[in-house]
Amino acid sequence: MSKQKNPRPREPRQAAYGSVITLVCATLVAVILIAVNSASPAASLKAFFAGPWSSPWFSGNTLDSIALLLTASLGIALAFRGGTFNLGGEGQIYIGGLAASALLLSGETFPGWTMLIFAAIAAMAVGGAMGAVSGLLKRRFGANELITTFLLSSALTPAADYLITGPLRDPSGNLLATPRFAADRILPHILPPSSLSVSCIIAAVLVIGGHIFIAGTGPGYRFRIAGAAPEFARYGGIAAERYWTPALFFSGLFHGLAGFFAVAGTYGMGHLGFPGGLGWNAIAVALIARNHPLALFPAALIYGWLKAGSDAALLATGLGFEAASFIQAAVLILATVRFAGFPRLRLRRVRP
Amino acid sequence: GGGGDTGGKSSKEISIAVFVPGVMSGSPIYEMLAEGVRKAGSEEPGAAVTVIEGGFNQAEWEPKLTALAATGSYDLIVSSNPSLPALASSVSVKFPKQKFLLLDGEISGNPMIYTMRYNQREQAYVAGYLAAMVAQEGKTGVGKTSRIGLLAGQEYPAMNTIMLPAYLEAAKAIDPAFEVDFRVVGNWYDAGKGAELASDMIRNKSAVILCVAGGANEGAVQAAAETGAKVIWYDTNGYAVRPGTVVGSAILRQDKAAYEQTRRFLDGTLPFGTAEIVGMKEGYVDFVEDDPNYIAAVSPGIREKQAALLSRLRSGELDLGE
Amino acid sequence: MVELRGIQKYFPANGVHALENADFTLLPGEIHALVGENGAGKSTLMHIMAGFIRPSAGSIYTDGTLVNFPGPAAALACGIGMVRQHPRLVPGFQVWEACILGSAGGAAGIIRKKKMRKMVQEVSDQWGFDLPADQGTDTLTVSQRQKCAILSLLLRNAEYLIFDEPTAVLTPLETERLFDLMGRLRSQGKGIVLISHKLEETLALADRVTVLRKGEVTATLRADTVSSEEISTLMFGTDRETRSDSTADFPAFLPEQPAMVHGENDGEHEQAPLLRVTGLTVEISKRPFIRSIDFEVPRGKIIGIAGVRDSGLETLELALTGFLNPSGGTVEVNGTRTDNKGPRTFRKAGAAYLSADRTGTALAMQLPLWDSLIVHAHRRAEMGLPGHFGIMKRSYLEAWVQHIMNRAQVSRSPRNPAESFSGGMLQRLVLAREFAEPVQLMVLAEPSWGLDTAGRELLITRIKKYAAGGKSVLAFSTDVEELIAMADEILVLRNGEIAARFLLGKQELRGPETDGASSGQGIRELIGQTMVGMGESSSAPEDQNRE
Amino acid sequence: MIAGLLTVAAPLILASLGGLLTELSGTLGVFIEGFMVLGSFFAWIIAGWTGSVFAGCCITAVCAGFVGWLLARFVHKTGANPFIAGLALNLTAGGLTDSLSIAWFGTKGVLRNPDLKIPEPVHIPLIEDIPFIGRLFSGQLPFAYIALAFTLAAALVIGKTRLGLRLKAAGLSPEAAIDQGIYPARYREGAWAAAAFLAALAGAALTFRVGAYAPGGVAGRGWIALAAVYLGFRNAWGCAAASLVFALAERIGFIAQGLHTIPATVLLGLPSALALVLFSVSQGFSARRGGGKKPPRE
Ligand SMILES: Nc1ncnc2c1ncn2[C@@H]1O[C@H](COP(=O)(O)OP(=O)(O)OP(=O)(O)O)[C@@H](O)[C@H]1O
Ligand SMILES: Nc1ncnc2c1ncn2[C@@H]1O[C@H](COP(=O)(O)OP(=O)(O)OP(=O)(O)O)[C@@H](O)[C@H]1O
Ligand SMILES: [Mg+2]
Ligand SMILES: [Mg+2]
Repeated sequence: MSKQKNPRPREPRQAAYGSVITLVCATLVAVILIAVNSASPAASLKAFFAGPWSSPWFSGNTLDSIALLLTASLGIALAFRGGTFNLGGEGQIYIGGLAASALLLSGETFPGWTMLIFAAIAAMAVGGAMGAVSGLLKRRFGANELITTFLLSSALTPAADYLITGPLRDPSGNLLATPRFAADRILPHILPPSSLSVSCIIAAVLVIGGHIFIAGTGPGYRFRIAGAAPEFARYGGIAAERYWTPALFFSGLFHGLAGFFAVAGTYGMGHLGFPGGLGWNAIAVALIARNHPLALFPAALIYGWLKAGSDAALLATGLGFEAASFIQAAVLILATVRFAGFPRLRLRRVRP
Repeated sequence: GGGGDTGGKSSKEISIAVFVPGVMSGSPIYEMLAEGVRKAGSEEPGAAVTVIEGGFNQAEWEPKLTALAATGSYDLIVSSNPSLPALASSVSVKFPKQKFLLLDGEISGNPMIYTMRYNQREQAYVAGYLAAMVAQEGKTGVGKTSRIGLLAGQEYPAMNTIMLPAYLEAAKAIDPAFEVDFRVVGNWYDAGKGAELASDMIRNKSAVILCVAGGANEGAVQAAAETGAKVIWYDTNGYAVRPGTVVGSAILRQDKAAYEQTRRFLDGTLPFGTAEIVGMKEGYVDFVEDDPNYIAAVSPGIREKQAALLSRLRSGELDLGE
Repeated sequence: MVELRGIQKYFPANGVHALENADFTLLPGEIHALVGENGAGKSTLMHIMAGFIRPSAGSIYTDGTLVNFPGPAAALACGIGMVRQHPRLVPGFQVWEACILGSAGGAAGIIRKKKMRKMVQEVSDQWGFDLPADQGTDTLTVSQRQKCAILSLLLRNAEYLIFDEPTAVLTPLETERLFDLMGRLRSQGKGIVLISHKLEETLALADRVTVLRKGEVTATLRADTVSSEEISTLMFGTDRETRSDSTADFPAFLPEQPAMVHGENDGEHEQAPLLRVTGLTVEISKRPFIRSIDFEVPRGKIIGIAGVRDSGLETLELALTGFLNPSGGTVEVNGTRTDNKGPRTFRKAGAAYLSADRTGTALAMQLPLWDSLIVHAHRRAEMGLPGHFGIMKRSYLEAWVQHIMNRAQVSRSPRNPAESFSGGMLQRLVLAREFAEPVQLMVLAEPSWGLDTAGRELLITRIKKYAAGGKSVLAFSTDVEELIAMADEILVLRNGEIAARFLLGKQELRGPETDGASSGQGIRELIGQTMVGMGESSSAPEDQNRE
Repeated sequence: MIAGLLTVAAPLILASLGGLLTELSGTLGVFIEGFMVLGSFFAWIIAGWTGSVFAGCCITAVCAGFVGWLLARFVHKTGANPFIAGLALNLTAGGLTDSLSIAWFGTKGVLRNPDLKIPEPVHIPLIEDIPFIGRLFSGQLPFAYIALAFTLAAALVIGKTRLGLRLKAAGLSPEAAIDQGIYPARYREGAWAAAAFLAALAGAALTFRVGAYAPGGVAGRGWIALAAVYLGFRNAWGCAAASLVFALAERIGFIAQGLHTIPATVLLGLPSALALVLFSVSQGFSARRGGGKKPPRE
């Protein structure tokens, strides 16, 4: 009996087939939509698929956006595995990034790298605190975190808008943004002049760490059991409700970190509304990856590629925003379709 | 500044990109921009115009602009926003061969960038002048007040440092007792909020509201129409939006500017490296006073005084500064 | 008449052929027993008949016409309804709502609350169910849940009713009542399927019996012509040695088990009881559920606690094991106070516990079985040291799970979700999991729930062996026979108090009511009577009606 | 302070009723925002074509309901994630309205139609004269009354009919519902259809309140409506009350802007902050009220 060679779970393999089919379908849909919408389909298609990787500069930018997606979606996936849902990611990224910006702009005379570390900690603390508040509200009052994370974000976002357009704004420029950070207070870049910075390495390490935590550690086991089967967890001496706040805290923490990466790595300053939907896209990525940390890599890669691709097509051939949103919608919805479920439908046709 | 170097190009293929920092929907300013450039392009055989939207996220503008320059396929990038010159000059460092034509902003000395800035002080001033007169006259649904409103989509530098002060200054020129109720929608599209905010301003006795809130203006007009208050349109001619309620239109001739400057580029006469500032005197900022709706809605006394102001500005007799 | 012909069922997810060419016929006005060992496919066959799942091949006929059940609604429309082993009721609903939920009639029909409630209550009373129509489904006991499910079928006039192991957790009296109900339904011309592992009583009731073995029907017989031995042979075949107790003990690679030696080498603790309960009282919303209970579980003994519905059995179980904070009294495990400290402390003090709620609590049904099996062991697999960040030792867990699977004699990949295992397999697995824990005190609720006769015998020998090794077992059960078969002492719980103690050591009985010894059968009756309060002359059973 | 509040709240009420139905059926109505966008566009267009606001609203809402049903079916059949499907619909709604606007009117901007007769406030003779109530209930746009009517209808359907009972069952425990011969998917599809219908109506209410179609005018109200579902204790009248609370909070924010003491931009967060506090506190109270009843297990 023990000769059985470490039987692998079936589900992931089916999910993998499903993902491949999904990818093919999504690509097809994207091709069709571009062909229909573009004046010069060939050029658009080329821009769409190859654009994101057409030069070191483009590749760097694409990879950088993928790193941001990875970091934030790790936050979403963790929240989910711990039995909670974080809808406030957008605001956590924003406010975390803002906190980092404030530190990076401060007149302190510490060396640049210390300031970067402080800023990262500040961003994570602020984001984490926002998540933890929702966690505590859930635990203390039973307030649904779906709503509190969202409301907390939307309550604080205008204040952040105010800070960026007011006190923190660069008065010498016309942009609604903070001044550019000093050169030694920007994350080291990997592929200059693109925006790719060391954040991509950190993000990858964190995601792998997240996987090891979930799949290989005791606390991780308790964390995911508390999220997936709270009654059973309690039976096993794991108090499920104790994991809500940490789950949301870490979720907020990773969003804050994504905000830090964005300001200190990607942009070098804090713009008004810089997350620009990153939080929402991270939810999509996490759901595509079915909240499995390692699956975040392909999911973020595909998602980031498609997004960069539609931007590239937009720039190269003036493919409208509308078309881009169609493509994204199509990819999004297809990405979660469970093609692995189709055999079930086929079985039904068996003669009774 | 030079400019003769594009002269020989007119027979070859020329492609122009219009970079819209934002989205086209609900933004007449950008529609006019695209329209002006397209018109110029259509007159030129072999010229192609592509319009590209940059979206609302300002953080993405620079990368997108850079990407646009990086394609190397556009002879000229046209755009319009006060923040663009700074972005363009940083792109210019990486892609020194890219030419820019930027409206509504200012930078000089970069041989690849031509800018043309509008005198928004004048634009806001003529609006405030009329608003104060209409409010003072008291024929609105609000009655006689010394309060006028300004509804903005967002707070931004030009709004806080140029338009709002000029608007107030003009009102105070009518009567020093005037004050301005300044409100912010928070975005450029929430018409429902626009209506609510305008209602509240009207309840607070603002008789006339200057609307600079994009699509959210629609709500403000509706709220004003319901209560008999008045609004002043900004950037485009808005009398037809709601005849009788819209009592003034302080406009920008962005289409004209875009057309003319693109034309100059195509003719090879655009003076890159220079920055022009244009206002009523040059005819790029204006107030529409020949519209029948204006004549019907505003009493002759006020129109006369407004016309006097306008003619002093147009002739350059009155200089408000920038 | 419902006919299943040539039914096959293949589960592609785990590659199991649960049914191969099974035929089954249910006539109106008969009680048809369906028996077979654990995992034989009984539940699967009946799920197909009730439309819960679709067969891979085969056909279903009702009254001679071919039908196709895409879902339970279609089966219900043909008058076929099933009471699951663990009836699933809508949480947060009241009984009457849960009962009329699926009843025929327009979906848009207006519901008049009072009228409906009264109607449900009337039907419930008419069948002798003790089921308040306005009670919340969350607070129902297991037998009440079952009744609720039956009631909803009766309300929609189901002609064919399927019962999946309904008697597994019923007290003798409740079983009697249920059988009586089935008899009445039969006399109304309804067809009934009864799945059960209790062969004797089933044969006594049923008209016909069908035996399933490894997915195939081995025989369909008239119930009065066969004995339970013959049926047993048909069920298990003759190769019964495969089910003998595996003597494999903890593999050598398991670490020394310090957790299990709580006080073992400690001379002074040697004689102290493993569990001591003093003055335990539980009140919920000011209502007493447990009233000042005292008892002890000495080393090497098996103590059974029996009780009927509302006796507080479940409450006591929860309060003992730390899932419920008692309002008074103490619980000591191995000399450590564990009350008010949660389930973890209870376990840490050296006790294991198997809850009665298999599907909801003791297992994570949706997750791979693996996750359920390592719920206790994973803490030992953690390398614990700060430097290791709590990383678990994989090889230890693999071996541990394999060990549990071997002990439970389930040979299927533990990566499959728990819900794809049959009821009896799951029971064996959770039992094996708890028995593998290095502890001295085992608290079991309904230990033989869902086990077939062979499994039951095996369990009893195992428990006895376990106690013989100096460890103790505390078993909660509504099944008196099971307790009599294994326990040294039985406590009978009634109205939240211990109404009687029976010492069974040497087939002799000493209780407060009777001092004389009596025969085995006598004990059973006596305990049964004590449970419902008939043997007692003085205090009449308190009114248990919930307000 | 309360004049016209019901009109302002009407779109929120309608949308949150939709949110309530999907919530009861067991999913989060992410797609409500998208259907509001579609409703605000098509109601305006179709009203323009037919010359009748009523026809515009009806046709739009019914079509939206059908699309909502299709979407639910798609999600159910393919096992797609309902949350993502909702996000996708929201994206599509934005893209579609823009594309069609360009195709039909040559602009992505504001669409006006001076020929269309916009609904006028309705004054109810007797109620108008009651001091507080009169200002709250009279002089509102028809949509306010429609929203109230739908609230009543929803409350009746959910609380008093077998349909409502089954809907709740489908959401609370799909397994238990299946055992009773109820297909939760069907109820979910119905709920999505109804929610799409209501959301489209809510979008229409927004457009006609403004008197023109302004792209982007929905501006996140779909999400606020979802928050209102919880703030309203997952109850139809609660949804209406919560929507009113949101409208009131927003109005308080606007009034505060008029005082010019706190920066206007900061005040834009006030409604959300107020809602957050109210929500947490109310949930806390309800948890305490229901606390004792919790059974030892489950
Ligand atoms: N959903 C499922 N997926 C995969 N396999 C299943 C599923 N349900 C049942 N099986 C398998 O089918 C076989 C028959 O199971 P079934 O539940 O019918 O047994 P049973 O006769 O009811 O046994 P028990 O007496 O233990 O309840 C078992 O091997 C079981 O593991
Ligand atoms: N927290 C609670 N609130 C209200 N009623 C409860 C609560 N807990 C249990 N009950 C009810 O109190 C009664 C006694 O509960 P208990 O679970 O102790 O009975 P039991 O002896 O386990 O019965 P059975 O053996 O039939 O399951 C039951 O009717 C149960 O529904
Ligand atoms: Mg079974
Ligand atoms: Mg019980």
